[in-house]
Amino acid sequence: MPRKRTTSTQANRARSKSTLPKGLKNADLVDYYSRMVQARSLDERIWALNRQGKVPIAASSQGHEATQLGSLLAAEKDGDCFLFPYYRDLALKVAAGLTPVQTMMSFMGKAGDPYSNARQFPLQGADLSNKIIQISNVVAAGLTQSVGYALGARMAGEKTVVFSYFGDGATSQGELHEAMNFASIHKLPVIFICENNRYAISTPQRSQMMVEEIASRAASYGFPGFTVDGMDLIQCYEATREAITHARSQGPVLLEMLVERFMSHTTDDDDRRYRPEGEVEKARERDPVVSLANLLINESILTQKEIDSIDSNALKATDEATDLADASSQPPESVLHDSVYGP
Amino acid sequence: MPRKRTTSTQANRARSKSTLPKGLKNADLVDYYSRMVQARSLDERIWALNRQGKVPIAASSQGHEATQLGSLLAAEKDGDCFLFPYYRDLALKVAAGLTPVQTMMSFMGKAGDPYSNARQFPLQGADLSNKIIQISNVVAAGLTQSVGYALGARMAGEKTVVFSYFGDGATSQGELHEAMNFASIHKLPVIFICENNRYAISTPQRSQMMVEEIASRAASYGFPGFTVDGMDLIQCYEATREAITHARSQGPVLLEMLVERFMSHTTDDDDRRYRPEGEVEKARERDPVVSLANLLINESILTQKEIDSIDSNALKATDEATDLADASSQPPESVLHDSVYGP
Amino acid sequence: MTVKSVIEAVREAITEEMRRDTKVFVIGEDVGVRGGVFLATQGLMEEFGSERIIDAPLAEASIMGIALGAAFRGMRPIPEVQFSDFVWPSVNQLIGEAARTCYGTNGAVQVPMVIRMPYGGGIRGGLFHSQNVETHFFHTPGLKVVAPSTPYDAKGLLKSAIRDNNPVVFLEHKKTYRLVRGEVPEEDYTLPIGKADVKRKGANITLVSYGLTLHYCLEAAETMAAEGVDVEVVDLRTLTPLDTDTVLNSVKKTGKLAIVHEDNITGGVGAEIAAIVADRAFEYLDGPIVRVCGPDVPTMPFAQTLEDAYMPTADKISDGLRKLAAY
Amino acid sequence: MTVKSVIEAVREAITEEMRRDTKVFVIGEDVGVRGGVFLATQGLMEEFGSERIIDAPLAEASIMGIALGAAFRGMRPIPEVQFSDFVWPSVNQLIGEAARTCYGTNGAVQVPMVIRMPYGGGIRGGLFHSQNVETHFFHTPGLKVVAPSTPYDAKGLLKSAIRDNNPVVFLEHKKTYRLVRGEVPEEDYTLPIGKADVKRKGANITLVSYGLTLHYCLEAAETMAAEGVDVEVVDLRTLTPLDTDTVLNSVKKTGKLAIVHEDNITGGVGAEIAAIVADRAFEYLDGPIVRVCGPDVPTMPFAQTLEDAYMPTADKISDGLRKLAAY
Ligand SMILES: Cc1ncc(C[n+]2csc(CCOP(=O)(O)OP(=O)(O)O)c2C)c(N)n1
Ligand SMILES: Cc1ncc(C[n+]2csc(CCOP(=O)(O)OP(=O)(O)O)c2C)c(N)n1
Ligand SMILES: [Mg+2]
Ligand SMILES: [Mg+2]
Repeated sequence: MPRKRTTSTQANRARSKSTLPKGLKNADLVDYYSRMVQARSLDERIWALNRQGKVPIAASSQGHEATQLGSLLAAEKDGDCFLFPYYRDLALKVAAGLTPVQTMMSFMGKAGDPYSNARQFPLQGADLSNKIIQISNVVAAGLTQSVGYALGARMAGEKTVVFSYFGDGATSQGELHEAMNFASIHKLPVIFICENNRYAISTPQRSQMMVEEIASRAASYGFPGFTVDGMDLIQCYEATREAITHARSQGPVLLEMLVERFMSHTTDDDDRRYRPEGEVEKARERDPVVSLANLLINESILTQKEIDSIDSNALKATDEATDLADASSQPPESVLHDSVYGP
Repeated sequence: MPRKRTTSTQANRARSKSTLPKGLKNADLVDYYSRMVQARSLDERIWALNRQGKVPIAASSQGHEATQLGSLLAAEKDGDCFLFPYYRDLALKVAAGLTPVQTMMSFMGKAGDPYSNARQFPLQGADLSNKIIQISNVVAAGLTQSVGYALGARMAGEKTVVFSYFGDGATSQGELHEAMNFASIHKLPVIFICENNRYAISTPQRSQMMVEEIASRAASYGFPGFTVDGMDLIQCYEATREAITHARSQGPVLLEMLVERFMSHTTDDDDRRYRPEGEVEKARERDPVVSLANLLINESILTQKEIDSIDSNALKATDEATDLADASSQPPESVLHDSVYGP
Repeated sequence: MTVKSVIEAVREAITEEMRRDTKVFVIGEDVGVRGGVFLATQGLMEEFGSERIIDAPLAEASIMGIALGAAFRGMRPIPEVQFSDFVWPSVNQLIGEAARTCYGTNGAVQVPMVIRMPYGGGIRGGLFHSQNVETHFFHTPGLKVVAPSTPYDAKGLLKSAIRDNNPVVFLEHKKTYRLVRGEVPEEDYTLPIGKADVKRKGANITLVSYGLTLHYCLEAAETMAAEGVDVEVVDLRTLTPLDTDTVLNSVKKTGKLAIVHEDNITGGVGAEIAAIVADRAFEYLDGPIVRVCGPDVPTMPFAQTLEDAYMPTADKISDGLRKLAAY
Repeated sequence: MTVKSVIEAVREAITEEMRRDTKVFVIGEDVGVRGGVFLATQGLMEEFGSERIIDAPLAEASIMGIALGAAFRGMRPIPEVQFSDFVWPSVNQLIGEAARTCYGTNGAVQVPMVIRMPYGGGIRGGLFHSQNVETHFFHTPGLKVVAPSTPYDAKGLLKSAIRDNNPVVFLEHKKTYRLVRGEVPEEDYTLPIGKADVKRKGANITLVSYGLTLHYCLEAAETMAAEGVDVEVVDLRTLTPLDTDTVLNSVKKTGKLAIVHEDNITGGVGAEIAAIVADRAFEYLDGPIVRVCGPDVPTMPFAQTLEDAYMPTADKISDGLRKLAAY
């Protein structure tokens, strides 16, 4: 575990010429940069498609990518982790293996959406091939389920570590308390990952709780909590990697990842109603995509040209996926009655 | 507030020749001894009546009396407090003004039960003349309501402090988290009083949480929490008095009162299934009724003879109340449909 | 009179009642600075301040429980559930506690509280932003349940609900918010809770509905009129208390009954209406009781095709009426 | 065969299924050392250990959510809700999530989970230990709902429920636990979920019920037999899927229908049965559809007088049948 808490100001420091943390290779960073750019490109396009009336609703992960991909990277390195994301985890879901076409099908509500076959809001349901379950976008509803999944896996004799993602607003729900309490009593291998962007739609963190650090609440359950710079992929990776080790041997960990929400809450929202002017612009100075690109260049892992080529490949994939999804058909009426019950 | 936490072992010390805390008079102790004895006497009789088939169900407050009456004493001294008890607060409700006859009517399900006119389990509903509301015995359901009551009182321009009582098991409910969180955000004058008897029916505290001190959880909400010897009336009084001052000026306080459950969970339970032998006997060595009697004698406030006379008066009142309630009638069928809705 | 939308009518009702009575206050998620996600409380924070328009933490159980507790103290809270789909964490306070408060205290404690809930589908909300939840409250003695279909009814009924001393679940169909417009008087008026409204007179078939689908019923009635079938359309407006007299009188006149709602058919409000009529107007019935309702699949899929397949439309209603007319 | 009580039948079913399949486990409050407050799990901790008989913290939402999550991982959890009255804090997980899991994942994730709930009144439980909650689950597509009335049915249906791949709400009427006894085979057997059982054949009136009141119906049928009216008693046993065929066939034979349940009448299961019959067996009906059900007051007062006044008794049922017979 990170031994000391990292405050958000400290975390903003430029990372330069540092050696990569244990287990991380340059190739990983390149790989994850590609995934991050792909997710960002899809995310941006989805908003544009919403304005064109082709995507009914979207929640953006822009600004949260380092947290989502940093933790995913640790999960992939580990090889036996299972993810319970929430509705803002677009980048996580894409990076975990959802193809651009699948992503676009899900957002456009087309047949073949792997999450729910277009029964649900985009990217809700399950993507078992990528070890993801997210039944609903009811805030905090996945938390106890993720704990139960960890319990079930342990009963089955496995060592799976479960990642449970949620926002700062979700911390107000009673179910969070119950999930953390149960996980701690049974020392279940669950990593609670709070993507703290300081807003729940329009409601700021200070209207949601009286503590500054959400991580401090882990003490109520007798397990460790850490605050991490969620805009820094490598820090997120490191913290999660150590959390995995802890989780497997000693039980739950709470990681509070400090992130920034670059976009309005969803495509239905207009954050100018409630966010101070300039706040988003300022936040964008720490854009995780740009930071990672800078790191790759500063560390001489990639050239600007290589970066550009990754970026344009992503854009191309997004273009193609958009066209394919747009041309594909909606689920037929006949499936309305399918799978209300299992066999 | 008590500046240092009192552990249960410290608290067991004999109190002798000490000066009484501020605001407390000898007469208060005599008065409260009488009330405590009355409650105990009723409580014991009710269990006997259950075995005779005259009381369908009862939860006993035996062992919790010092907590319930100590906090009530502080409330009465203050004069502007409102109580949200839970189902184990028999002594609190009796001491707050319920007459022995009313108590017996409630337990026997007779017309005229002031709490619910025998619609509910004994002592559930409301006793507004004694500033008590307890809508149900659903564990933890009263917590958010008590916070809302404090909010409403503040909106009405009043300075009422609300006491919200619950058990250690209730701390596992999500609503507890939500109630405390809201109270802290709005700095509402609520005193959360946890009567920690270390059991929720058969489930011990260690299966309910991973922290030793429930009071420590107040930190999650940024307000103070204290662990108090709940078997010591004067300590409970003092802690509550200071909590009232704090609540009115700064917002919520959590008081964890360490108590002992002398009886089985309810008349339906048999604690020999799950409690270690001798545990209850040991706990009874610290009987709050005996302790208070000893204090009154040690401090030369009352003679043994006077104590005896209080005790026998209580017994007489219990006898009379039992006969009266037993002879009184049940509510007529015709009231079944009344008050489903208010006017 | 001015033509207004349902959301405007709702906002006006809240605003006017808050001016009239300082005990009235709003509590919910994002109701303050943002004015609610549907803007039902837009501008209210400015007028009434953050003490009376309370941006609550994201925790429905506490929103409901705290509103309830404030009601115990004589306040008149209007908790907002952001979408009806999110009411579940709070139903222990609503179905369990609020509904039983008056009865369980033998009338000593009243609960003057209006629980506002945007509900229903047809807005591409998918399974978790489209739910019809009315039946659960309809089946809970101690709650009143109101589900208006027009701006006029919404305003008049919401005002009555706020003045009522009981917990009233006030259901606002999301799709009607901006779609349905109508005349709303400037002056203060209320409508009685518990009175249905015959929105169209007719002689051949009684068609009962509420909320969004009421409008589809009116459309279907027009279609049927063109085919020579005269349909009487009853808008329940209030589910509890249910205005059985209006329904029974209409069926006694027409001899035929069809019921429409978006909620799942099995165990829905329509079942109760059918049961009442099959008991108390049995002699008058000239045909089977027809229900055109949401199918028994979780409300309501996201894809346009599936949402359409789910929704009782004017066409589906007309089909039902046609069969009944031919009976 | 041995004569057993309902609670014994329940305990046997759990025990046998836990022996058969190591994926089955129990989670709930006081289910372990104490063996449950009704002793449904007595002795199981000793046999299966605290890993499979989990004494959960006092928090229903987490009990349900954790069971659900374990089901996602292929386990077959049996969460116990100590009294059905305490299910409310958990319904976001049950009505909101579990019921929609299969549909919302397009069948990818199954929920093999049995939610056991002691329910119902007649045991001096007062408003918060007597509730009938079946209608809420009956009205939720994606859930199955079972409500047996006898030890034989309880055991066979509970075994089927545990082997089912869907969330099954298994309702055990508290008053039947020790009161109702009957023969239960020693050998392994299951009963099909979704099949009603004609508990008494008869020609004049169809009487439909489930759970405790089924026994009152049988009593009433005897009374009526003495008066020359031959009543057929249908025990639904399963509420979802509802065996409409058995009900319709019986009504087509008798021409008259009465429905009995303890739950509040308005919007109860009886309403749906009435609605189905009024639609699909309209031509066969020779009289109004009668319901003898709990009145619309919060279930169920504590005083003996009021509890009796609430409960549909054999006498009240006979009264209803008498009127219907005379129609
Ligand atoms: C139980 C529930 N209540 C309300 C909502 C509506 N809602 C959706 S997201 C959201 C805010 C969540 O904020 P946070 O947890 O901080 O996550 P973020 O969107 O900031 O990532 C709200 C209120 C919901 N989906 N579920
Ligand atoms: C929501 C809910 N779940 C379960 C119960 C059943 N029940 C009644 S009391 C109790 C234990 C409560 O323990 P605790 O809070 O420690 O209070 P104590 O009885 O020890 O004073 C339980 C499980 C209930 N009343 N409400
Ligand atoms: Mg947030
Ligand atoms: Mg306890």
